[in-house]
Amino acid sequence: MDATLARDWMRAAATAIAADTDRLTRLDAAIGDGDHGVNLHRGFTAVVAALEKSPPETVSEVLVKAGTTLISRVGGASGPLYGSALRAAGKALPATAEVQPSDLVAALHAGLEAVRRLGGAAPGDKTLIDAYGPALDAFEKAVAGGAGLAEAAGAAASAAEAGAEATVPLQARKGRASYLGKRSIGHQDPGAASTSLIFQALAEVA
Amino acid sequence: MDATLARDWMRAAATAIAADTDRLTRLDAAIGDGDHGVNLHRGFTAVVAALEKSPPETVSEVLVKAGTTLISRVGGASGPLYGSALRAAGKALPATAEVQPSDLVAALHAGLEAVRRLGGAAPGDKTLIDAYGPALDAFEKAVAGGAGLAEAAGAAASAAEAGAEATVPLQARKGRASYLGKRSIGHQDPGAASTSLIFQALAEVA
Amino acid sequence: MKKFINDPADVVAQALRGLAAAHPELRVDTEEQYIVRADAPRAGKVGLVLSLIRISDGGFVGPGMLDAACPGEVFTSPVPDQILAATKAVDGGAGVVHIVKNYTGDVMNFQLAAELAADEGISVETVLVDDDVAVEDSTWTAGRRGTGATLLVEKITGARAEEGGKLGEIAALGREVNAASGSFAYALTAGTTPAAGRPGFDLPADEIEAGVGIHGEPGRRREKLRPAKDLVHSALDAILDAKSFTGPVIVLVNGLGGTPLIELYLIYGEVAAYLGERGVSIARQLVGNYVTSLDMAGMSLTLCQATDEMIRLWDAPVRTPGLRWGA
Amino acid sequence: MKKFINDPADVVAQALRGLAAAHPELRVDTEEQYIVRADAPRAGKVGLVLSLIRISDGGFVGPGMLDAACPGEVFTSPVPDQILAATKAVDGGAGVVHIVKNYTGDVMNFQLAAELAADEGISVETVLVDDDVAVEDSTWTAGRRGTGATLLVEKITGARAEEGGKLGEIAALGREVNAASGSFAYALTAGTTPAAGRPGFDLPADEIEAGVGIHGEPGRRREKLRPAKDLVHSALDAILDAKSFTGPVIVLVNGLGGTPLIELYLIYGEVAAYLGERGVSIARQLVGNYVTSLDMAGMSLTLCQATDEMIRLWDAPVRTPGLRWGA
Ligand SMILES: Nc1ncnc2c1ncn2[C@@H]1O[C@H](COP(=O)(O)OP(=O)(O)O)[C@@H](O)[C@H]1O
Ligand SMILES: Nc1ncnc2c1ncn2[C@@H]1O[C@H](COP(=O)(O)OP(=O)(O)O)[C@@H](O)[C@H]1O
Ligand SMILES: [Mg+2]
Ligand SMILES: [Mg+2]
Ligand SMILES: [Mg+2]
Ligand SMILES: [Mg+2]
Repeated sequence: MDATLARDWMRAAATAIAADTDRLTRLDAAIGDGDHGVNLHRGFTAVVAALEKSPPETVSEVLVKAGTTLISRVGGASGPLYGSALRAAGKALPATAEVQPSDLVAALHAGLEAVRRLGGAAPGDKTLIDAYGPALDAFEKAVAGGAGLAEAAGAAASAAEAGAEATVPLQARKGRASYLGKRSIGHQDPGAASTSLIFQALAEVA
Repeated sequence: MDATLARDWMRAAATAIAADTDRLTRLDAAIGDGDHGVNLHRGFTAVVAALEKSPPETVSEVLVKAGTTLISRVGGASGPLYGSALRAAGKALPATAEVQPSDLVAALHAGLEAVRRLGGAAPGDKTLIDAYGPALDAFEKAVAGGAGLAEAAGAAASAAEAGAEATVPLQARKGRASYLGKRSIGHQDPGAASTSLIFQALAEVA
Repeated sequence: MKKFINDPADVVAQALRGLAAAHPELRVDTEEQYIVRADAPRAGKVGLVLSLIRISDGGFVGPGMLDAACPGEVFTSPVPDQILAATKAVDGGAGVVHIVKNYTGDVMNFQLAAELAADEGISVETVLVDDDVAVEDSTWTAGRRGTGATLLVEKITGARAEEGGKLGEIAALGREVNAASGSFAYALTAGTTPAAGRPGFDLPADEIEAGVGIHGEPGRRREKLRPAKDLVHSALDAILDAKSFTGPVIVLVNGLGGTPLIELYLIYGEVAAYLGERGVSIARQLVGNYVTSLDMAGMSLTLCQATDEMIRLWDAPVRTPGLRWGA
Repeated sequence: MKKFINDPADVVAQALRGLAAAHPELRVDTEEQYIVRADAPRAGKVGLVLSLIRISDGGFVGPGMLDAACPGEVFTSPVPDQILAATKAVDGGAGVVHIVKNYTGDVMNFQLAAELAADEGISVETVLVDDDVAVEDSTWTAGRRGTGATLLVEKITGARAEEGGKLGEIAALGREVNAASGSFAYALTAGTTPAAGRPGFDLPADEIEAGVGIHGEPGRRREKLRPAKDLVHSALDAILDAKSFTGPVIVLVNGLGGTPLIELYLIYGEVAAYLGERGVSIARQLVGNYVTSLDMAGMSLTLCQATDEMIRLWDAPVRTPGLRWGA
C-alpha cells in the first residue's frame, strides 16, 4: 500500500458512509441517540478535504492525518475512537512510501489496542470492536497464509460484516446503548456497522 | 311557567349540553379555542347544583340565580354573555309564582338586550345572537298569535336551530372566530349551536 | 393526549397548588384561584392585576412586576368573582390597574369585575393590550389580540408602580407601552388542552399557521413551512408595516411553550440581522418561552418602540418566578 | 420535521450567533464554537468548563456559574480542540475544572482535551456527573448518565469558584454534590434532531418511556401512561431506593424542552406532597425547562441531599441567561 492507495481507501470509506448515513443514523436511533451516520459523514468529509488540501507522502501520514481530523471534527464516542485508531495505526507504520501487508497487520493491531484502551470495551460488549476484532483476525490469518493486500482485505471485509451482524443478539455493555439494558438486544450496533463499511472500502480499492 | 318548570328547563339545558359537550368543543376548536362545550358544561352543572341546593320560589329568581352562577363559574365570552342574559331576563319578570308567555317575551327581550349591550354584536356577526334573535322573534310571533308556552317554545327552538345553521356561511365579526377572517366561513358558530340547545330544552319541558 | 396530569378537569387547581408549594414568596388562594405577592396589599402602592389564562403567567407575580394574577380554566378567561377577590387582595388604597389582553371574554369578565370593585369603593383603571398585528383592527374583528406585549406592559408598569407611581400615571404608561408595541406569531403545531384531549387543529407535516394568538386558535392563514430567516422577515415586515418603528426597540423573541431555546436563539440571530438591515436599533432583548400557549410549538416576535423611561423601567429590578434580575 | 431553522447542517452555529447577539455579556467564539464570560480569564479564579451538547446550557455561563461551555453538534459531545480552546480562554492561572456528564463520548473527548491542556501547562480537574438512577451502575453499562444534577454541580461549584475557592476544593465539592444527587426521567414523546429530521423513536399514543436520558435515546422500559401522581411516586421511589436521602434536599423539577410549565408545577405539587409523606424535607426547589433534550416532551426529577454549605452556595448570586438571582 502506498499513500495514494491509502487516500483512495479513505475516500472510498467516505463515499460508503455518505451513502449509508441514513442507515447508520437509524441504527443509532434505535439504541442510541441517532447521530452516528451524521457524525461519521461529517468526519470523513473533513478527512477527504484535509487529505486533498495537502496530500501526505506516506501511508503513515495519511492515517495519522485522517485520525487527527476525525478527533477534531466528530465529537461523540465515535470521533475519539475512530480517530485514535487511525492515529495509532498510522504511527505504528514505517515512514516509507510503501508499506507491506504485514506492516498493516501490526498497524491494525495498534489501532484496535487504542480503541480498547480509550473505550475499555471487550469483545461481545456490542461495540465497533465486534466488527474490528474479527476483521483484524481474518486479515492477519490471510496475510500469514501468504495472501496479498486485496485478498486479505476481502477476508477482513467479510469478517467485519459477519461481526457486525453478530452484534444483533448481543446486549450492549458499553456506550449509549448500554443504558437500554435488555432492550438493546435485537438491533445491530451502529459502530460495528460503520466499521464494516470501512473494511469494505479497503477491499474495494485494494 | 312556574319555578319548578324553570328549574326543569335549566336541568334539561344542562343535560343537553352535557350530551353535546364534545360537539360544541369541536365547533369551537375549528374557529375558536376549543373550550365552549367544556365551559358551558362546567357552568350548567353548577347552575343545576345551585338550584338544587336552595330552590328559588319564582321563575325570576331561578333565572337570576342561574345567570349569576354562570357569570361566576364559566369565564370566557360565554359566561358573561349567557349569565347576563339570564340575569336580565329574570330581573325583567314579575316576582310572582307563575309568569305568562307574554312576560317571557319581555324577559327574553331584556336578555337579548343585555347580550348586545355587553358584546356589541349585531345580527349576522356569527354569534349566539344569530340563534337567539330568530328564536325570540318566533316565540313572540307565536305568543302574539295566541299560542301557549309549549307551542311558542317549539317555534323558538326550530327558529334557533335554523338560525344556528345559518351561521355556517357567515364570516365572524365578533369573538375569537373573527381573528380567522375569511377562514371562519363554513363553520357553525358554537355559541349559536348552544343557544339552540337551550331553546330546545325549553321546548322539551314546556 | 399525553400530559403529566392526573385529571383533565382538575389541572389548573393542581398546578396552582404546585406553584404555591414551589414559591412561598407568593400567596396562592386555591379556593378563589388567584396568586398574589405575599406582601400584598401594600399601603399606597397601586396594585397590578393580570387577566391570565396560563399558569406560566403566574410566574410574573412579584416585586417589580404584577401584584396578582388570576388563572381561569385553560384558555378561558377568569370569572369576575376571582378578579374581584384578587383586586381586593392587592388594593392598598391607591387603586388597582387591570391589565387585560384584548379578547372578548377577558374584556367582559374584567368589565364586570371592575363594576363590582367600583361598588366596593376601589378605583380601577383598565389597560387593554392589543399588540397582535396579524389581526386587522377594524369593525370586522374583535380588534387586535393581546399577546407578547403583555409581558412588556407588566414589566414596565410594574417597575413604575414599585417606585410609587400613581394610578392614572401607571395606566397611561401601560397604554403607551401597548401602543408602542407590535407582535406576530407562527405555529408549527397545535397545542392540546387537557379538557379537549386532542390538538386544537390538524396541520400537515409541511405546513404552519401564520398569525396565531396564544389560545391555540388557528391563525390568519396556513402557509408552507419556510426557513426561519424567511419567517422572521415576514413577521418583522408585518410589524413594521403596521407600526412604523425606527428604534430603539425592546425585542421579545418568545416561544409558545414547546419550542426549544436553540431555535429561539437562532431566530433572535435572524431578528437582530434583519432589524439591522432595516435600520431599526435594538435597545434590549429577551429570548425564551414567556407568553405561552400550552405545548404549542411556535414563536412570536414582539417589538416595542421604547422611550428612555421605558428602558429604564425595563432594566429595573424584578423578582418573580418567571422573570428575575437585579434582585 | 418542522423547526424554526434554516439549514439542518448549520443549526448550532446559527443558534450560537443568535446567543451572542442576545447576550453581549457573553463572548461567543463562533469559529471554535465555545461560549465564555466576557470577563474571562480572571486572574486567580478557577475556571469552570462544561461539556455541553445543548445550546440551552450556554444559558448557564456567567458570574456565579460556568466560565465557559462548548456545544458540540446536536446530541454529540464537543471535540477536544474546542474544549481545549475554551479551557485556555478561562484559565486565569488557578486551574480549570471540567464538568463532564458521564457519557462515553463526553468522557473521551474531555480526557483527550485534558491531556492537551496538561501539555500546555494548565491544571485540569474533572468532575464526572452521573446522577441518573435509571441506569444500573455496573459493569453491564457505561455507568449512570449525567442529567439534572449537572445544573446543581454547576451552580454550587460556580458560586464557590466565584468566592475564590481553590482548584482541588472546587473539584471535591463538585464530586460531593454529584454523589449527593439522584435523578429519574420520563418521556412522553421523542425529540427530533435537525440532522435526522424525524423523531428518535415512535411511541404509541398511550405509552411513555421510563428512564430516559437527555439525548433523545429511548428509556429503560416502555410503560403505559399513568397519572402524574403515580409517575412522580415511581420516580421518587427509584431515587430514594438508590440513594437514601432524608433531607434537606434541593429539588429540581425539570422539563425536557417541550413540557409546559403548567404540567411542571402540577408535578412539583405531587413531589412536595410525596416527599412530605416519605419524611424528606425540602430546602430549596427549582421548576422549569433547564436541562433539556430539544423538543422532547418529558420531565426529570432530581434530588440533592444538601449540606448547609451547598444551600448557602445555591442561594448565592448568579447572573446567567438561564438562571439568575441576587444579581
Ligand atoms: N466504550 C466503547 N468502546 C468501543 N466502541 C464504543 C464504545 N462506546 C461506544 N462505542 C461505539 O460508538 C458507537 C456510537 O457512536 P456515535 O453514535 O457516533 O457516538 P455517541 O454514542 O456519542 O452518540 C457505538 O455504536 C459503538 O460501536
Ligand atoms: N361579542 C359577542 N357577542 C355575542 N356573542 C359572542 C361575542 N363574542 C363571542 N360570542 C359567542 O361566544 C361563543 C364562544 O364562547 P366560548 O368559547 O365559551 O368563549 P371564548 O371565546 O372566550 O373561548 C361564540 O361562539 C359566540 O357565539
Ligand atoms: Mg450516537
Ligand atoms: Mg372558546
Ligand atoms: Mg376560551
Ligand atoms: Mg451522540
